[in-house]
Amino acid sequence: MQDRNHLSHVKLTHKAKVITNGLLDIPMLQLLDETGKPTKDSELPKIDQELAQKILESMHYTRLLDERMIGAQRQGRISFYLASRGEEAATVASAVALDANDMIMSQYREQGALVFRGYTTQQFMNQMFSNQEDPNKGRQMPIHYGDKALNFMTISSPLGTQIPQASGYAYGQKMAGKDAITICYFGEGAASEGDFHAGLNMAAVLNCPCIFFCRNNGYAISTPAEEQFAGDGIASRGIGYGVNTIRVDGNDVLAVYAATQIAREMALEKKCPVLIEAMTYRLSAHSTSDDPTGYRSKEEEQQWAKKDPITRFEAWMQTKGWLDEKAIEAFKDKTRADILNALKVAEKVPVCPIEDIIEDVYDTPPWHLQKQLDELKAHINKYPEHYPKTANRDKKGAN
Amino acid sequence: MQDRNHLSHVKLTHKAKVITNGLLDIPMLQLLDETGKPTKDSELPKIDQELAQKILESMHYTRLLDERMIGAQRQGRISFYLASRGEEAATVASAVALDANDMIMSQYREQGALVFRGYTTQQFMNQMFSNQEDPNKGRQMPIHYGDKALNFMTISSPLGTQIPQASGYAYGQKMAGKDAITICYFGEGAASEGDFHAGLNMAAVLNCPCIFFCRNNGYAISTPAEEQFAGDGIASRGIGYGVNTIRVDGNDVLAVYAATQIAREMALEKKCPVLIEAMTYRLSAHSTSDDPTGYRSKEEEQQWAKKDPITRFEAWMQTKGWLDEKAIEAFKDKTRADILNALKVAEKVPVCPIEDIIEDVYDTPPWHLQKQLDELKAHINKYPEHYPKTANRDKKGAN
Amino acid sequence: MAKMNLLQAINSALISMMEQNERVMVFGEDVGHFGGVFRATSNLQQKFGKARCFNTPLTEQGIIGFANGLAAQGSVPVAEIQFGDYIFPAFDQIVNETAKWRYRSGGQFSCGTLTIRTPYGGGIAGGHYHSQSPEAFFAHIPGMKIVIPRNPYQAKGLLISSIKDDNPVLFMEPKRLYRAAVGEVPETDYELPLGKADTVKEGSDITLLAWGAQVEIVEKAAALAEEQGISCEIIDLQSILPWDAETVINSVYKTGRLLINHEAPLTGGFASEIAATVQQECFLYLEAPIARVCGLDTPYPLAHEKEYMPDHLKTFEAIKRTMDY
Amino acid sequence: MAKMNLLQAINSALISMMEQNERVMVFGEDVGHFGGVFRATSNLQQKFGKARCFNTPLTEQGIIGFANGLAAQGSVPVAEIQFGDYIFPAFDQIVNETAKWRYRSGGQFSCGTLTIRTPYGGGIAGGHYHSQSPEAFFAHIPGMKIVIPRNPYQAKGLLISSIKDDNPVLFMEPKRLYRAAVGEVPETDYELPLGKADTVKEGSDITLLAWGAQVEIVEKAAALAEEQGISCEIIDLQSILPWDAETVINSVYKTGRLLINHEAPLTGGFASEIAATVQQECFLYLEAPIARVCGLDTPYPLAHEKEYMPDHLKTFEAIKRTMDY
Ligand SMILES: Cc1ncc(C[n+]2csc(CCOP(=O)(O)OP(=O)(O)O)c2C)c(N)n1
Ligand SMILES: Cc1ncc(C[n+]2csc(CCOP(=O)(O)OP(=O)(O)O)c2C)c(N)n1
Ligand SMILES: [Mg+2]
Ligand SMILES: [Mg+2]
Repeated sequence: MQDRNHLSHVKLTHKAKVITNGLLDIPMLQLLDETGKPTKDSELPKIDQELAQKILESMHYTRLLDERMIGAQRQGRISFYLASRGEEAATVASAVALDANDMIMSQYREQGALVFRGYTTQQFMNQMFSNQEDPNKGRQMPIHYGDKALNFMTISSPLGTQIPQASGYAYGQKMAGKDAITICYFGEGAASEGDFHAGLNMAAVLNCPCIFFCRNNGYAISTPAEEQFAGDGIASRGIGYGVNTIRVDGNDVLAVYAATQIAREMALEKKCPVLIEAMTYRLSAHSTSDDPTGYRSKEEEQQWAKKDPITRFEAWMQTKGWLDEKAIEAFKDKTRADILNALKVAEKVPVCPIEDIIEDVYDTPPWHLQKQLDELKAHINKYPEHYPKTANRDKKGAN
Repeated sequence: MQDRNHLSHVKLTHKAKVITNGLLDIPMLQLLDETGKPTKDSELPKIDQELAQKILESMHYTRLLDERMIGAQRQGRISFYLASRGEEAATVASAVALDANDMIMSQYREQGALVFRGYTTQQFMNQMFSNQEDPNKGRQMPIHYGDKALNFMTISSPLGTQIPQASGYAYGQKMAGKDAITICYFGEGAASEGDFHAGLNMAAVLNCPCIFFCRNNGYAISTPAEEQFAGDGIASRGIGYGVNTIRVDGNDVLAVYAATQIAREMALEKKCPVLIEAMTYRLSAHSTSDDPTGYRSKEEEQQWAKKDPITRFEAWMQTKGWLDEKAIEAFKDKTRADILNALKVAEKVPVCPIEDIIEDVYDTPPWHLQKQLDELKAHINKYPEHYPKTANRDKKGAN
Repeated sequence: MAKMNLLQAINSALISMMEQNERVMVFGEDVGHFGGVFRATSNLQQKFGKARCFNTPLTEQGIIGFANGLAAQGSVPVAEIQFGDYIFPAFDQIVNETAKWRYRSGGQFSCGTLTIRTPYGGGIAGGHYHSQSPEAFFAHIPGMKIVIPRNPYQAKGLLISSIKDDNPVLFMEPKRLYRAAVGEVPETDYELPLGKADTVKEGSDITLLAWGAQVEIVEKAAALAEEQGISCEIIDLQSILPWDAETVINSVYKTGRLLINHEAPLTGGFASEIAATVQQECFLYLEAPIARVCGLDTPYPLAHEKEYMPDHLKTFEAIKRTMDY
Repeated sequence: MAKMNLLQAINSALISMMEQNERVMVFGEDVGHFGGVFRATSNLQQKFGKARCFNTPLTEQGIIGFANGLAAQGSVPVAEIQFGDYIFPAFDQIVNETAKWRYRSGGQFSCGTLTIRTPYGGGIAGGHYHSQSPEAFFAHIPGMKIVIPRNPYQAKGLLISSIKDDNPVLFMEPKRLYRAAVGEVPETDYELPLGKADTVKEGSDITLLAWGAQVEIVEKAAALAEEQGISCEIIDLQSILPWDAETVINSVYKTGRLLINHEAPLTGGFASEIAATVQQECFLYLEAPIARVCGLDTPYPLAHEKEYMPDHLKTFEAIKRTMDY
């Protein structure tokens, strides 16, 4: 039996001194300053024009999608939307550093990562219109994407739950000998959940190759960060768990990319978790159900709008001679048109047929669900006009 | 509206550097070395002979109680016991620094604090025999003490639950303008629960005057600390929450006393939480249901037995000329006799009468509980020989 | 009297209680300055200060843990869980702590002053994470009280009673009625009794039992039935735990038939407890099996919400089946 | 065949599964080197290594969260919760995650490979934190399966089936039988079907239904009843969700009477679902109300454990009352 001593690493002191706040200053990695100039001595990650272009397009695409869908929600075409304006660098550039085999477990504001992975406009629309083409079968509110082919785990609303799950997923990847890691995104608000604590601690103890990527965007709905925690953000907690930690400027594409690359390499090679805290700001409302004028000033928003990640990255691309403004405008126009098109297609696709209501609760529907479906179908047949979405359809869903 | 900036305190860096383990070395306060000599330059807390004597007696009493009750459990007189051998300094000396009005919310291994507060031998016994004299009415397994008069919250088995509760209790004390704080004890194992995270973070954000006292005794049942966390113990987590933190040698009466005094003063004056991590070792089995030979070596136990907190404190008292060995022996003899006496008394006191079975579920029993009691009583009357503890008794409980 | 919607009635109850008793504190996610995502706590922080109405960090287990301690200390916490769907991280604090605190301490300590408020229920295109009706989970916890209002008048009176009651109360608010239900509400204080059902309408052929937002569904079904000459007695249970078995049983003695409607899935829903009790107590009076019109045994669907709902048509059909048995 | 107690049967099932499928992993508090506080996982770490059988930090929500992720990844986690009383911190991960994972992803992902093992039940002087029978809480969660064995033979066969089943299963072990129940168990693999009840004894006057450790209680009661000429049919439900209504209903068609016994509190216990369903399906066959012999609606008492228990005498009396109705 191994002799253990949980004291062996501890140094002694003989003066009572309370460790008060501020002991630890965790600096923030910034590679491009707010004007897009590389910061002094900074070593930029390797990136070619093509990749830079793809990153920029992904960010623009994300923002255009957000704008259009906020509009669609206002028009009553979809029930809900949640934008990521201001956080596009954090979500896109982190995804850039990943391998396609890495699993993404996101919170809900990481559409940028999904865009970069190649989720199509039509897929976005099918999900948001809960139609039968959505691979999640229209079962979730808009923005709860999920796609097995892209290794993007279906999003779940309860906050923080994906954090210990990511640890488990990563452990499974390690055990299966996969050359892949898991990245887990969450907000600084979700990091208050008990599941955060469990997930990070377990990942540290059980050596799970996982990146915990916190978007600290200053707010959880109306609750400002200072009412969420009193410590030095989320990064300082990493230290508590013995988890390798980096804090990064979340509005700096290159810094996010570099940090995530380092984290991925470390996670994969050392089979360990890495925590990244990306400092950013939620420029949009929390969601279409929210109105931020109730809890923050326009001035504050404007302060942050100046740090816009897209503008900053464009400025840098400009210095590299890589920015083709015309091409960007063309891309944006095409994207707008594509989105509108796909939207129009998606809103005409019917929802799943009624048989689907009992599917996927279990691998196969047990007797009681079958019975409930039979009763339901008989009822719908009796009152077809009251259930227009599902009445009088063949199994394929054609009305 | 206040303008907020969750970045304003953050310094910049331009070199990607992962903060890896070991950044933070939280030293351990020790005032007496293992032989009982004051460590170099150490400033001892004020303590007179009378108080020292009371502390020593409380520690001895605790250990004798533990020994006797382990015996009683082996004899089948009680169902369960849980000893604190080796941790008496941590639990007694921390209680010494408190005011009688401070609320104690303990885990279960803090009988030392209760002894110091003045819980009587008969009270201990009544609880452990679940008899009707127990103020908890015999409703809980042995060692789940609770006493309103002594401001000692009734113990609950689910681990970690008392941690956010302590934050709430302390907040209530502050709001009621009380000159009192709450101390919350827990093990390093319980600190893995999500409730720990919630409790410390909330206390920090909501400025709760509360001491979080972690007994890091190296084990959670069979699970060694290194399978519990990968960071620098529990203390390093305090930093993450922005909670003032002290690590202390839990086997050093004077260091625990000093640290808790400082913590109490800080909590009360600044209305803030303080985390104390007391490094100690569970010399006993986890409980009478446990056998540590299955997971640790005798050698390891012997290593730690050498750090015995009672021996160390006696050695220091000796140097002060305060140790009266004869008096101590007399105290121990008397204590043993008292315990045996009280035990014999307690085991003859009946359990609460059957009417009690529905009490305290609500403030007054609702109709359905009254009905269930009536049916139960009728049933017991029909088969009195099968329910000997409750049949044929008057309401007072006399058989 | 003033015209209020359900949210305003709740807000009015909270203001009354905070004015009357300085130990009353209101907290939860976003309840502070912002007034809660549904605005039930509007202006409370402005009126009573940040110490008595405050945002918490985003942790339901922490909110209830904190509230339990605060209640045990003698304060009067009114904790909000933002959605009923998110109450589960606090389940341990509720089952093992809130509900057992008084019992385990022999009555020395308790969480009796605690009230937990949470919106629940579907019909708002919320899918399975913004539509659940979790009352049955809590109905199996001795020590809890569970209260559900169906309109603004009840909401204010029952919430005041819940806060004053010396037992922990889970107060569940039918969120699809938050703004839809409007009615006259006294501006002054009043209490409605906990543990009592409300007979909404008398009738002789069948008893229809529901609570919260489903009461209006059974009312609609009853209207259809009445057209066919079926006389329905409608009972709003109001309190799920302890529940008013006496009123229900007496009604069934009279009508000989019972239908229970709830939105939560059928299996293990609270209708099962009512049916089990009533078949026991009214065995010789029942002229047909007790009918349960409930949600399906699936997560709450999004696209098929309308089909999933135990709506007035399903209820009407079940009434007819029960009459024709 | 070998003589095994219930713990050994579980251990044997785990060994078989770990041998057969290297993706099977066993973890929880103290399950590693020590083999668990009840020793159900003895020697697994020694046999299969620390990567496949390991201690976790002390966090039930973490254990199930981790297990959910591991299952979604395609591994086969068998997670232990040390006591059923401590499963509640994981309630959110179970209700909102485990059970809804497949559904919400349209079948793209699932936690189907997950099995959660936990000891439950009283009769061991454990008081309210070491005696609870929480099955009814989980029975209200579409997407879960719940299985409870009553003896070593069942335990091994049902556990193997649970691990192989492509749905998340909560496997509840009656801890007072861990060492008390001893029987012949095949050393090789075998499966027993999930969702099926086991008719322990045929009879004609009344159907007695129970599960887990309570089956032997109703057997004792049946023996007393038989002395008085009452012929009892005894059914062990085995699976709580989905439950085998058909077997129960067919039995009640025959006997015309039903008694359900469980240890959990009466209100909202799973007996209520069974009673509600059976009164519906067997209305014209029932000769007496369905009887429920259950725990009281209180926390599980310590000093009054004997009085609280739905024991053979209470069951016997209820049989007589049902016969005499
Ligand atoms: C368990 C749980 N509690 C509450 C909510 C309601 N809710 C949705 S988003 C949100 C705020 C999350 O803030 P943060 O984690 O910082 O992410 P951000 O929105 O800033 O990206 C809240 C409270 C939820 N979804 N889940
Ligand atoms: C929520 C919960 N999970 C599991 C248990 C079972 N259990 C009782 S004590 C214990 C170990 C606690 O270790 P620690 O917190 O380090 O305290 P120590 O026993 O070392 O004093 C465990 C797992 C419990 N009581 N509550
Ligand atoms: Mg945020
Ligand atoms: Mg410990």
